Amino acid sequence: MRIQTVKPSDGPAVLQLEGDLDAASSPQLKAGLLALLDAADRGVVVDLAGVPFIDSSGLGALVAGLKSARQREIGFALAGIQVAAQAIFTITMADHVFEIFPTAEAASAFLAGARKA
Amino acid sequence: MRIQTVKPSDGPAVLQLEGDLDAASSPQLKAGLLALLDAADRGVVVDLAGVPFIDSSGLGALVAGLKSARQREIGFALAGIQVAAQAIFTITMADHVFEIFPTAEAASAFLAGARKA
Amino acid sequence: MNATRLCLTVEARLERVAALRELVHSLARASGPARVFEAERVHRWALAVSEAATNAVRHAYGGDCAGPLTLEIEVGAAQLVFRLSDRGRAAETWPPTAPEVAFPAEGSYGLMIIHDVMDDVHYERRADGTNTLTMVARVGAGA
Amino acid sequence: MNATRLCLTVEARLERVAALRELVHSLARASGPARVFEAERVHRWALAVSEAATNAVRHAYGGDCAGPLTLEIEVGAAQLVFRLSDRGRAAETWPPTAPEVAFPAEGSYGLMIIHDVMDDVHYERRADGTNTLTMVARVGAGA
Ligand SMILES: Nc1ncnc2c1ncn2[C@@H]1O[C@H](COP(=O)(O)OP(=O)(O)O)[C@@H](O)[C@H]1O
Ligand SMILES: Nc1ncnc2c1ncn2[C@@H]1O[C@H](COP(=O)(O)OP(=O)(O)O)[C@@H](O)[C@H]1O
Repeated sequence: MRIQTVKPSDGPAVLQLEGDLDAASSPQLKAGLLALLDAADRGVVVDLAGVPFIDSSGLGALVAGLKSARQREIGFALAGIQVAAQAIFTITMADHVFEIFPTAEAASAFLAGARKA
Repeated sequence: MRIQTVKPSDGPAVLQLEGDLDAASSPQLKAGLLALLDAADRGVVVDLAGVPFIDSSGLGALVAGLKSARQREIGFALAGIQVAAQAIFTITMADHVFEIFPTAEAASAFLAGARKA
Repeated sequence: MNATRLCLTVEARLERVAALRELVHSLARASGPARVFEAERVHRWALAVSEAATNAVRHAYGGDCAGPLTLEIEVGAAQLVFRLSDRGRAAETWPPTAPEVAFPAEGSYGLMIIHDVMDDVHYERRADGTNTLTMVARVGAGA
Repeated sequence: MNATRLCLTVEARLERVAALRELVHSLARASGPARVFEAERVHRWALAVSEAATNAVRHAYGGDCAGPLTLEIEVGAAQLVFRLSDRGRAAETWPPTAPEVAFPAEGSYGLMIIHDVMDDVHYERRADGTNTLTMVARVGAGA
């Protein structure tokens, strides 16, 4: 799993992931996500466009991020979930709990708007 | 296996192949090749850039083409052999028998030149 | 006749679980054009297999690279059988139905997913020290 | 420990041979980053396996889709073992060394290729009606 962070000065931080998100790689995501949330007061978008597979450990890491963001009262959204990686969200009904957008741009715009409103 | 023929008015005909060339697909290539050789007086280039695998049946079809071209005294060349498909040519030493070029353009230029010379 | 059968044995490590779920994706190519499986179903089978394999690494082998983990897939006309075998510790209990997990939890979705995806799930400890989780997915004869 | 083992059974048809040689390419992913095989060698193994499988379809089964064709691959520290089994007719003879083929012939390169690529080739007809061609490729412990 490769993780890259894009931090624009005027919007939410975007965490771009590439590779399968499973029990082997999710500890790395969780650590990266929690570290980023410590310093991202404009919110965090997790861009999953480069992730062809997500299992329950991967979902667990995303849930950890969501909980931390809620505690800190900052925005948290998912973007670009591939069709191949969707099953875990429907089975666990996590798709009803996360804010989910087709693209990172749409997610960023939403989080930026939510802050202003 | 998909086969497409490009027949420029002023140069050799180019047979573009896509897919594995094995015992399942080589009868189709052999038929296409022999039919084309009947009508291609400016020579024939077989473009293998889209072929990730060639086995001995595939080589057999190419040999049938070469033999027919020699009988008819027209040019015959192979182009764009992928690294993954090279083994069959080295093991059988067919790479010493065929005219082989990196690209279909180079092969066409060679056959056009050979006719003029 | 439809004899398609695949198997793969890997070292029981989290890094090898990807190879086991890849085997599920090889199904399509191995079974041929006469058996086209819906992509969404294949993704779900791969997910369930992946969860089961991760559980075997974590719980049967306790996270150590202590032995082999084997996936067998049998493609029948009416069902696919996924058999995952390890040689680690036996599970104390294996719930016959899916346990309820309240979202948002950070873990423990594995069994729920396996039961949700598969039509039949059966766990067996054999005398020779092999644990086998058999997961069955029913497919229409024309599916 | 290196327990990696793959197998695939398909219907013995020319159209399924591609799935068998694909299994050779799955080696890398299944064995993990500790075992990196040179791409050129993997291509050669896939070619030899493909030739052997085509022969089984054509000669053991006579071109009919009459039964199963199984490839097993065992990844050892010093060698890879490729075992191809059919339940068709037995081969009358199996040449222990590569026959010479004069290029340009249009066929009959199969056995030559198998012997050229593999370090050891062994054919066996068993009493239960199974024919097995065992092909061994030696690999350095560090290869
Ligand atoms: N292959 C297995 N061998 C032994 N115990 C298992 C196995 N799979 C699951 N279990 C038991 O069932 C429990 C629930 O598993 P699961 O739903 O996947 O969640 P998690 O693995 O996150 O605990 C595990 O905590 C473990 O005690
Ligand atoms: N699996 C097999 N079962 C029975 N006979 C075989 C088998 N493989 C090869 N043979 C015999 O060996 C001969 C040489 O095979 P090969 O070199 O692959 O060339 P080809 O298949 O083009 O004849 C075949 O013609 C066949 O008689």
